[in-house]
This record gives sequence, C-alpha cells and structure tokens, in this order.
Amino acid sequence: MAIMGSFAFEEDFLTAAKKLKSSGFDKISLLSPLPLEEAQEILELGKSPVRHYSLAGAIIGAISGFAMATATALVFILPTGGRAIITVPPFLIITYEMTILFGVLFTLLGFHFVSGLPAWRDRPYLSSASSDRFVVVVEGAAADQVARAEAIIRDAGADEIQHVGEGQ
Amino acid sequence: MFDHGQPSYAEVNKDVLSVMLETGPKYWMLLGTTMSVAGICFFMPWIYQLFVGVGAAGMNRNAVWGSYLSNFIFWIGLSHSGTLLSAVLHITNSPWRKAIYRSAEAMTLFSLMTAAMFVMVHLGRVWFVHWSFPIPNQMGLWPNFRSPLMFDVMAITTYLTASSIFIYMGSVPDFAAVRDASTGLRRRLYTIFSFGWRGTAREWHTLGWAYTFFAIFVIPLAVSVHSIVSWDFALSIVPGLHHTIFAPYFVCGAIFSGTAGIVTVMYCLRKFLNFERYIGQVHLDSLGKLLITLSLIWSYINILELFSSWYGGTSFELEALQFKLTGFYAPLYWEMILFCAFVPLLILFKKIRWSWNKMLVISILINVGMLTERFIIVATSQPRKFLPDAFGFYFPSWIELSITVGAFAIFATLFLIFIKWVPAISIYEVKETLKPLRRDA
Amino acid sequence: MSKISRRDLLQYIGAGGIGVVGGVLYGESVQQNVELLIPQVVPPEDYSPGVATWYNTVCNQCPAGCGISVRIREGKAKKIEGNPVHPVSQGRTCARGQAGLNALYNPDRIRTPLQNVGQRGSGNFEEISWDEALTTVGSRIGRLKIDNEASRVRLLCGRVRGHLDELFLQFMNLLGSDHYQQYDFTYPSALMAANKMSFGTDVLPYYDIRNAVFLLSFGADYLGTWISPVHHSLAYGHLRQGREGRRGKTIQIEPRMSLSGAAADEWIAARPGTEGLLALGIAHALVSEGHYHGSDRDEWSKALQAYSPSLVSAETEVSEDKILRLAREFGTSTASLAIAGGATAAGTNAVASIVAVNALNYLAGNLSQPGGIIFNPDPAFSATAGSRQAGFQGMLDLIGAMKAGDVDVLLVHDTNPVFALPDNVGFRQAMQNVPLIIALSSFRDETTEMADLILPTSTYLESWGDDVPDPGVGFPVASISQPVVATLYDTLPVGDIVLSLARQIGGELPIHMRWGTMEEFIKERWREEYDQRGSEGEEQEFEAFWQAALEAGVWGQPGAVAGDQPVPLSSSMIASIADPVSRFAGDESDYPFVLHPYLTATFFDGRGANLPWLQEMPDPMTSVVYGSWVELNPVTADELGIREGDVLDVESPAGSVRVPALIFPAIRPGVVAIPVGQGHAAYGRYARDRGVNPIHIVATLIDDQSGDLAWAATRVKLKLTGERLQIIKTDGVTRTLGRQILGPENDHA
Amino acid sequence: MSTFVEKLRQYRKPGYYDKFDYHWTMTIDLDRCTGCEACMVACQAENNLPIVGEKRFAENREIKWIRIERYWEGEYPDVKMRFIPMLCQHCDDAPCETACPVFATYHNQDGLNTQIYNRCIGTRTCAVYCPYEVRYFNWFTYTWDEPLEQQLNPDVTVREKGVMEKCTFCIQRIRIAKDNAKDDDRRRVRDGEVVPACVQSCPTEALVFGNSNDPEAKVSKMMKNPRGYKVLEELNTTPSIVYLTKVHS
Repeated sequence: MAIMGSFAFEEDFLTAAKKLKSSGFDKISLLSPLPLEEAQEILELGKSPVRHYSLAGAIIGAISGFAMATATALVFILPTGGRAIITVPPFLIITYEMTILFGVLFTLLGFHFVSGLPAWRDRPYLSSASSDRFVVVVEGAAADQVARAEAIIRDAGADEIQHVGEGQ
Repeated sequence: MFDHGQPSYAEVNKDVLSVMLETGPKYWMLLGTTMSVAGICFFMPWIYQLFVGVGAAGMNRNAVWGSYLSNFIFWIGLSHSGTLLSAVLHITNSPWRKAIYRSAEAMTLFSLMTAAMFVMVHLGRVWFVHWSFPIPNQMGLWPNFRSPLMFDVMAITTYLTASSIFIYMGSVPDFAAVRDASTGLRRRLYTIFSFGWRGTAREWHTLGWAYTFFAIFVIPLAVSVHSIVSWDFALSIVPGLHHTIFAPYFVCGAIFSGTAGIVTVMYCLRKFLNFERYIGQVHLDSLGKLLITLSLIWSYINILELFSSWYGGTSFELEALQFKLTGFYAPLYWEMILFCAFVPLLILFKKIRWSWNKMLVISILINVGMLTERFIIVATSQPRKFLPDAFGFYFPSWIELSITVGAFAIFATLFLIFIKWVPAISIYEVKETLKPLRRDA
Repeated sequence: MSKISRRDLLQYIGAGGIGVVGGVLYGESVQQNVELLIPQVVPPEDYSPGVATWYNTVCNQCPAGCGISVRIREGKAKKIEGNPVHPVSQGRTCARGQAGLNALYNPDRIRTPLQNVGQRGSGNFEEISWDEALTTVGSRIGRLKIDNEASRVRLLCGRVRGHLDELFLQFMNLLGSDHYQQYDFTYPSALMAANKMSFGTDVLPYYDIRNAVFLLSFGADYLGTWISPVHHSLAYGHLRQGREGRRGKTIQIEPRMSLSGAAADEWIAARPGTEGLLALGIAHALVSEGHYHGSDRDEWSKALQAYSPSLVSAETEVSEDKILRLAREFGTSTASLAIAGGATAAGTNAVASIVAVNALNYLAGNLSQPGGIIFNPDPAFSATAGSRQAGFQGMLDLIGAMKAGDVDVLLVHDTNPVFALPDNVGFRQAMQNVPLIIALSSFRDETTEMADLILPTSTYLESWGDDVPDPGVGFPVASISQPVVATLYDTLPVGDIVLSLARQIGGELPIHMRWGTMEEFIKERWREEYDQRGSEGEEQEFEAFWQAALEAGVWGQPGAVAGDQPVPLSSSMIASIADPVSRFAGDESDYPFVLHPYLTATFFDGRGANLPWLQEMPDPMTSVVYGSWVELNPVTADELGIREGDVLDVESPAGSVRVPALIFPAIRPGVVAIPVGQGHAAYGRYARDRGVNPIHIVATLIDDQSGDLAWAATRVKLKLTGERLQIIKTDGVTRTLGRQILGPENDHA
Repeated sequence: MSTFVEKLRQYRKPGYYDKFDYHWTMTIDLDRCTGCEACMVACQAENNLPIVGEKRFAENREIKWIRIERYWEGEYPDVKMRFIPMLCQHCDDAPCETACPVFATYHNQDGLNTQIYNRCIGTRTCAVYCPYEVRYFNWFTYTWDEPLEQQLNPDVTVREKGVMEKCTFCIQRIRIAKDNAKDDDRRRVRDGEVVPACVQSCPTEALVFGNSNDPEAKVSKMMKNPRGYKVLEELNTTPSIVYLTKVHS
C-alpha cells in the first residue's frame, strides 16, 4: 500500500516531505521534474558512493593500460626505432587514455548500482512528474499510519492524492 | 536570461518535445537532401577509391598524406568544444551552458564519427583496419603501442565512448519526459532508454554525482585527444611539423573552431527549431567573448611557431617556412590568417557580437580558416622534407574535394537524425534556470 | 511452417542483394592476380622447381659483347647479371644489359611469320606458316639465282660478328651476290679509319683506362655509350679508387656534359668541331714545353708549329693557360691516355681530329704501355666482319641501287635504317622500289614495318651463337651464346632461318651449308678453331673443352698478351696529321645553334626504346622519363624567354622536329642537344609515338676521310610554338640548398 | 647520479644490433659512382618493381627502391653534377619503425629495417617520418603486360594496392645465403656471399655490402675510410649506409 500525492508547487512539496520525514516515515520517494538540492538534503543523501567506483576504475585502468603495453612489448620482442623494448614515455600515454576510459566505464556502472536503475518494473509514478508536477510517494506505511501520512500530504497542499498497490 | 518572457515547466516540455514529436515534410526533404549528398559526394567516390586504390586521390610519392588527414584533424577539432565546454561549464556551473550543451555534445559526437570516417578513407587497406585495435586474433597480430597512431586509436575510441556516455547520461531524465509525453512504440522504446527513470531525489542525486565525474574525466581527455592528434605530426622529424608548440597549437585551434561550430549550430537550432526563448543573447554574448579570447591565443601561438622556425635557422626549417609564407599555398596561408586572426576581432564590437546573422558569418569564416590551416599543415611541410631532389608537390584530386564536401552532409544527416531522437535542449536543466513557481505569484 | 509474405520476401532479397554487393566490393578491393605455380606442362629436362640455374651467354643489347649470366627458375629467365669470368663485363652489367629480359618477354614480339597484306608500310600483316614463308622466299631467290640475277639480292644487317657473320657471308657467296652489308649507326667508322692512318691497324685497340692516371676524353662518353661502357666503368672505378693513394684524373672535352663529363674532374666545353684542334694545341704545348723527349722531337714541333696554344685558344675558346696546363699534366703524368668519340668522332673533321688525339697518345709515349693504348691481336675469328660495315656512304649506294631498281630482294636483319638515317636520304622511299623486302626481326620496328614478309627471329636469349668482343681486351677472347630458355613463340634463331633458306633454295647451297642447325654449325667451327690452335686431341678432349666453354660462356688465352704490334713509325703519324677544319650544314646567321644529338645510356641509338624498364629509367643526367627534350643553356633560354616545357620547333636545313625545352646547366651556349633513341613511329607499345628522333633532321654532311655521316655537324634554329608540354622528371630541386647531403668537402686521395 | 645517467643512456640506446651475428651494412663510394643507374634496373628486375607507366610517372608515383639523386654545383662553365644513390638507409634508430601502428615495419636482428607487406594497412605514416623518402606506396595494384609477368622473381612477392614497400637489402638473397651456410654447417655467412642486386650490378664497384660486425669484412674496412659520412647524420637516425664523399681535385 503506497500513498502518492502530487503538488503543483515546489515549496508545498518540500514541506510535505519534511513533515513526513520528521514524523518517522522513512520509505519516502520524492519525484521532481528537476533536481532539487533541498529534497536531497531532506533525505540526508550526503556524498554518493559513485565516487568510489570512479576511483577504482581509474586505478584499474591505469594498471591495465601500462600492463597491456608492456606485455605486448615483452611478448612480441620487436625493436622499433632503436627504442628500448619497454618504452616508458609512449606507454604512459596509453596508460593515461586507459585510465580515463576505465574511469568513465566504472562511473557508469557505479551509477547503475547506486541508483538501482535500470528498473523497468512498474513502480508508483505519475507521468506528469517529468513535466511540472512534484510527487511524494510514501511506501511501506503500516495500515494505521496511512491516514496520518495522507493527512500530512493534504495539509501541505497536495491537489491530488492516490492510493496505489505496491509493485503490481 | 529569457528574451521572450519565462516559460512554465510544462511549456518547456512542450516546446522541446514538439520538435521530436511533430515532424513536417520540410524535415524529410532536408534529411533526404543531406543523405543523398552524403551518398553521392562521399560514399560513391570512396567506393570508387576502394576499387582502384588510394591513387584515386591526389597524393604521390613525396606527399603521401593529403586532404583526408587535414579533414580528419578538422573534424576532430570541431568535436573539441562540445563536450569540453559543456564539462568545463558544468564544473564551474555557469547557468548559460544549460540551454546549449546538449546540441554541443551531439556536435562533438557526430564530428568525431565523421573524423573516424576520414581515417577509413585515408587508409590504404581499410579492410584491415581492425588490425590497429588490440583485438586478439589467430594471426597473433597486436598493435604497436609505441606508435603515435596507436595513441590516436586509444584516445579517439576513449573520447568517443566517454562523450557518448556523457551525452546519454545527461539525457536520461529527458528520455523519461519523452516517454511520458508519448504513446505506443515510442513510449516502449523510451521506457527502455530512460532505464525507468522516475526522477526521485535519490536518482537525481546519483546522476548529479556521476555526471560531475564524467565531466572531470572528459576535460583532460579532450585536451589529450587533440595533443595526440598533433603528435602524429610533431613526432615526425619533418621540418615545419617537428615543433613542441604543436600540441597547444592544435588544442587551442580545436577549441577555437569548435566554439565557432557551436555558434553555427546554435543559429540553426534557434532558427529552424524556434528555440528563440531558450537560446538568447546571453549565449551569443558569452560564446562571442570566448571566440575572441581563443582567436587571440591562436594568433599568439601561430606567431610563436613561425618565430621558432625562423629562430632555429636550419636550412630545413627556413625552407619550409619560406614555402609556407611565399610558396604556392601562400594565398591559402594568408587567407587563414585573415579569417582566424583578424575577422574574429570584429566580435569586440557589441553590435556585431549581438547580431546572430553577423556572428553566423564570422563563425563560418573561422571554420573555413581552420580547415585551410589543417590543409596547409599537411600540404606544405611534408612534401618538402630533407632531400631537395625528392621535393614534391601536392594538390587534391576532385575525389578528395568531393569527399570533403560530402563529410559535411554526413554530419548534417547525423544531426538531423539526432534532433528527432534526443531532446535538442536539456529539459530539466532549462527548468533549473527558471524561477520556481510560487503560490503567491 | 510460417508463411513468408511477398513483402518480407522482397526485403530478404534486398538484404541479400546488399550483402552480395558488399561482398563483391570487398573481394574486388582486395583481389590479386592469380599466378600458376608451375607455368609449363612439360618442363625441359634441366628443370627442377624452386631451384635456380644460371646459364652464361652473350649480351646483345649493344655491340660491346659483354658476357652475361641469366638466372632461370621454372624454365623462365628471371635475372640477367654479368658473367664473372668474362673479361669484358667481369660480372657487371649496365642497365641496358639487365633490361634484356624485357626484350625476351616483350609483349610486342613477333610471334609467327607475317605477310604484308594491304599497302607497304601500312602495317597490315597476316599470319602465315613457316613453310609458306620459306617457300615464298626460297622460290623467289632461287629463281633469281637460276637466271644469274642473284646480285639483285641484298642482305643488310646490323653489327653481326662471330660465325653468324660467316654464315651470312657464305650464304650470299653461294648465292652469287656480293651485296652483304652491315649498318650500325654506332659503328666507330671514323675511329677505325683514323687508327688505320695512325697505327696501320684494322682492329680496335684496347684503351687501358684501368691503369691510366690521366685520362683526356675528347667527346667520348666512355661511361655511357662509347664502345664498351661496362668495361670502361670497371676501369674507371679502378682508376679513381683502385690504387692506394693514387687517384687517377679525368678530363672531358665536349659541348654538352655527358655521364663521363659528370664523372670527370674537369669538363671543358670547347667550340663544337674544334676538339681536334685543341688536341693539336695540347700536342704543340706538350712538345714546346719539353715534355716530349723522343728523338723525333724536331719533326713533331715542325708538324705542330701551326697550332700554337694562343691560336688554338682563339679557335677553340679554351683559355691558353688551360691548354698549357692540360699539356703539362698530360705530358708529365705517369700514364696518360687520350680517347676520342661522340661528337668529336661525328664531325666533318672526325678522322683528322682522332688522328690528332692519337698523336697525343704517341707523344705521351703510352702505345703498348699499361694505362695506354694496347693493340689487340686479330680476333679469334670473323676478323673481317668490320669490313662489311657499309657506313653512311655504303647506305647511300644501297639507296641509289634501290632507287635505280637494281634490288629485287632485300633481306634486313637486326638493323633499323629507316630510324637511324636522316629523313632526307630517302631510305624509306627507296624501299618502295624493292619488289620483295624480307625482314628477319624480333620486333616490328620502322624498317620491319616496311617489309612484305617478316620471318620472326628468336631473341639472343633463345638462340645459339658466338661472338668476339670488339674491342678485345688485349688477348684472344671468344664467347659462346646459348639459348637459356625454350623458344617462347613460333620463331627461329636467325642462323637456322638462313640454313633453312639455303635448303629451300637448293642448288649447291645445302651441300656446302649442310648443318641442320646453328648449334651444329657453331660447334663444328669451334672444333676447327680448337684443332687449329695446335691442341690436336681426341674427341673427349674437345667435348670437355666445349662443355667447359659452354659453362664458362667464354674462352680466352690471357697468357697471350698482344704487345707485339710494331709501334708505328712517327713519320706515318706525323704524315697523317691534317688540319682538322670543320664544316657545318646551315649558315650561322639563320641557324644560330649547333645541334648536338647524343646517344643515351638508356636507349643507346634507339634500340632500347621498346623495353619498359629502360623507358622507366630516368635519364641519368636529367631524370626525364618517357619522351624527348631539347637541352638549352640557362643563359640562352633566358635570352629567348624559354621556360622548361615550352614546345620548340627545332629546325635544321634538313627538316624540323617539335620538342619541349629543358634548361640544362651544363651545355655550351649556342649548342642545343637532343637525345637519340625516342621518336619511334613503330617498335611496339612502349616506344611508339613518343618523343622525337634528332637523326631525322641531321643534314647529310659526310666526313671526307671515313665516308661516315657527320651527325654532329648540323646547325638549327629554334622557334617557340606557344604550346607547353609537361616534361616528366623524377627530380625535384636539383640544388643542395646548402645541405650536407654530398658529405663534407675534402681532398683525400 | 652518474650511474642514473648511465642507465638512462643505456635505456635510450640499447644497441640490440651489435649483439647479433650480422649487421648488414652498405658503403657507397661517390668517387666511383657515375650515376649510370644500372643499380636501379637491377633492383627493378630482382624485386618485382612494377612498370607503372607514363601517367603514373607524371603523377610522381613511380616506385624505385633505389634512385639516383642529382645535384648541380656551380654555374656554366664551372658547373658540376653530383650523383648520390638513395635507398633505404636501414637506420638503427629508424623514425619510420616507431610510426607503424601494426608492426608492419620493424628492425630485425640482422640490423635490417624490414617491411612486412601483408601486415601493412597503409597509413603511410612511415613514409612521412622517413627523412630519406625511400618508402614507396602502392597507389594502385599494378599489372604486367603479358608475358612480362613471366620474368617476376618467385622469391619476392608482388605487392597489392595500399601497401608500403621499400628496399630490403635483397633479404631473399640473405635468406638463401644463410640457408647455404647452414647446409654446409657454417654458423656464419662468408663475406661477399650475400650481394644485393644493386651491389652485384654496379659497373664501377661503387657499392660494397657486407656484415659490419665482422671486422675482416670488406665493408668494415671501407667504413673506416676517412671520406666516410652518413647522409643527414644530424638527425641521429644512425643509418646502416656509409657514403664516401667524392674527391675534389
């Protein structure tokens, strides 16, 4: 059982969110057509773990980049231009590019893991949320709490409230 | 910020999405033209060349590199400001970026693809191009990581991957918007594209972080890509190319022409997709100022380059210098100086800076100049190296010229397809620039 | 099963189509020519796949007679290299020698006997069988022989030596015709005549450049075209760097710098035609400066008094002190040698000039000395071949005879007078009067095109033969040439053609000329030689000798060095000295320039023009490929406002050619040079309609003493036509621009 | 510190080519060379160089692995012509080798700068990087007029369009010589056993070829000649061809 309230105004939406949070509803999702700093603060999201992925990717990339170049040089001993077999300067450039490549790829992974996307299963959602509506969704509320949540949302000034079954 | 009054959130969606959802016959005609031009001017000559050999082009024993490479550099250059600019501006979060960066990045992507095409056209045996990638194969072939060309392969593939991810991730919320605004097949498609995006605070939060990191990665990458392209030339010992200044020279030139390119694209978006209310004076003004700065840097480096050649004073360098300034291609050289060093100075005048039409002309002139610059780099130095007896001369064949033209058609085609599949302006970021609706308003 | 709608079907077809097209494109773009691994179904007995065999034979690209080795793989000739044991080439080859393979595998070879249908010279030939061809010729000549008209049969061939010459001679003699002539544009008639006068010898002496220390060359491009280039090049290498610490010096005197001029330490452009005078001037200085100590010093100074350096300097435009310096160096060097050729030997005063040069050699005391002139013994056989040389005078007689209708049958072999004679002597027109012209040739050159009947000859790489290098190398030498590959087409070696003709004609011919093939004939002759030389022995011994000779490709007696020629009396030498005054065709006022045609190292006298490798070999001095040009001094060009590529009309009293100008720094102002070799009207796809032939506009002046054509004695005028033509050169900028490409300047010996 | 510099120097000049049996080297005596171009035709015959035709020459697309360069000195009448044969210098520090992304050109243990035709993808970078301009590109697939193709040397491949080619020091001859050496149980090829086509044909014996690792070889002696120099030495490509300057007297 989830309650979904949609707002026309950002401020009402935020007050509703604050109230819900303070009154102990923790499974709240705040849907907005644009990123809202405040909303993220309310949910106390803080720093995103994505950054760890980026770092890991960069490091792995650097190592594998240099490794690939060196391994090539050692497997095929093909001297060119009188340079040393393991020619550091050019290999550093390969390393550089691989660092970035892996960094980017891992960040992408990170995004998916952290955000839980892709999630194509049907979830409480209003299609207008991508246009101009701000939507609060309260999930996993116990039967007795539903009324209270609904009240908070209505007081905040939601002009439309729906009850939707979860995950069907 | 907005020349014609602030739109509401819903209007933003409507304006931007209408471009995708409503398609008139004019669009199809335009697409048809660009595609056929691409086919006739680019692909047919290329197929002919595949049959007879690269000899179809005007290159010869002394000038083994030709206009294909200059075009390659040009398009790589053009790709240079989109993603870079967008990333830089994102980090420094300057608001005026938000309206234009989507198309700018698209430009990056497509000019990169065009550049890649030119590598193919340039190769003598393009059907073996895969040998230059580190792909395991039974022949035990493996690329030579000491080669500047390998740097290119790595850099460009990385750049292509990174910038496509960059643009895609930036568009996910907008794909959601498209999904919600459409029905049937398109809805299904965009459900997939948007990963089922709902726009929850958590999603926004993660996206924000990821996006910032993409930006951080992309900036050094973009810089490295064009310096590496410059090393294809600078790492040779050819007089006139073997200059340490080349990397900054290329990078700055690239951003220069890229920014000019953005102005051109902005003009078209504004005119044909009627985005007047989103793309306004402020963008033009800031881009104009950027252009002046870049053009000044460019001129400075150019003078330095000449100076260092002259100062070195070897017979080789001086000869190359002399040929560049007074030889057969001297007119082209001075034309380049005119278009890239002097014309941009006009932007100093507010009257010109604030006029879309004038800026369009200037931006196009700049890119003409930059194209010539790349041609001069290839055509003047490398046919006249060390042994006078082996001095040669290069003039492009009609096939090369036609392919050069065709490339623009390819770029246009890709762009036209793009505006029908991706919101040409970032909906949610434009909304960020709007004042939020208030009950009391 | 699921139904496929028509629409789907079409789509599939479409997709398939695209696939197919793509596939084809890919295939096309990567395809290569398929080669058969083993080209012959029935290989010759000595053939084993993958193993190369070398056969020694004789090069026929020019008359020098170098020995060559041909590399054979899978029965095909792959590479020509010099025969290491041959005294002339000593393992080396020139570009022309290498290109012999292009002659063998030339796409434009005549592959079967041909008969002219349609009008003569129109080039409409149709294939006929050998029997037909031979019967036609045989019956025709046979009839003439029967009614004692055989003298109306004439045989004209190029420079043929060895036993083939004897075979021809025998054939004509038995026929009863004494009209067997040879014509070779490059035959040094003047040199022979002059040597006859100075030294009283009929044999070309051996010029020992190798051991010379000071070489004075009057127009002789000994490194490019003169007599025996490969041998001279070897010698030159030794002269320069072969002796520790003793580097020979070379001086070249010619109006236009040749390869030898480029190699020389000093290049002197004397006024054209005055080279002989210069020689006498040097001789005068040499004697008067007291560098000559012979007993007959006084006679010499008397004979030479008219040629004091000051006078000579005025005539030749070579500064007096330069003459004195040359005299001093020439007189004092341990081994001095003076040679004459090229334009010097092609003026109206050719013989007089060469005699003067010979006098220099005499005064230097280098006769029969190492580094001087070494007299050759009589060649091992066919000593008199030279006497068959028609020379220009002889050709005029032939033309006269043809015009007068005294010639019924003309047999032409291996010579191309239509190309190598001036236009206005009218050889071509005269041929029209000849009822039957038979060409024995491998290529359809201009003369062959005029034939009624073409009997295709095998190339020298497919035929038996032998040769005596001319000049010899100071001792008796003979080379054998053998077929190195199976005959490619339905052709016969020229010797076999002659023999079968003899059989065809019948009478006593087949009785005396009883050999089935050239091989038999040569082997028998060699046996006779072998026996004559005293080494009487059994069969095996000769067989062994023969095998050895075949493998070596050459036989020689290095022991028997010929120094035994009597050093000629100075009186005869002095007597022979004549005033070398030159005449030029055309008056200086309307024909301001002297035309200097020159043989090229690429095409020689034009016989190499049908070989693609030579066409694609840049001209050594100008790097021009494919085509002709006229060389002008930069100053002259400026005065006339001529730039490279301007097409000029080069007009002589005898005719004019249209040819693009080339600015050439090393040519005397007032002289224009056109290379000989291009300008073929026929001769296959590589030669045809390319460039011009300067010989055609040469005026018919004759050197009085040798009767040879003075082809360097024509004046011309230049006219700008206004057209332009790209001269195809491989050179870019031919100045070093101050770059250290040629190495630091230094004077190490 | 000094040891570090030492290491650095070693790192920069590892000197593989001295470690091995052979370092094929050529000396060209410009005092002997007469510019007769026998070497050019010899090379064409040995290495299956295409007959490109007049048109291609006009487009400056000829293929000559060895060419004679001409330089005029002075003006008439004191004008001199200098010839210098120019072929792949087989540099120990070859700029072309580092350029190739697919290892189509690399340095083999005999000190040869090798070109592997069927690995080449035709980027032509090597030709740009080569200061001697001795690399030639197949702009087209050239064919031979029947029956000229019968002359083609079976020991050498015929190149297709889109590949770079250049002088190999007649590597096929080197191979044969090595095989022969192996057959009669010699570890080394004798001096003068390997002779590239150009050297073989040279009528003035201006070209000398051999193994410079062998101090007794003729080529090593020639290299000691005080007239010796290397073309464009200042570029530090360390060529394997030593020229001996022409003597001016």
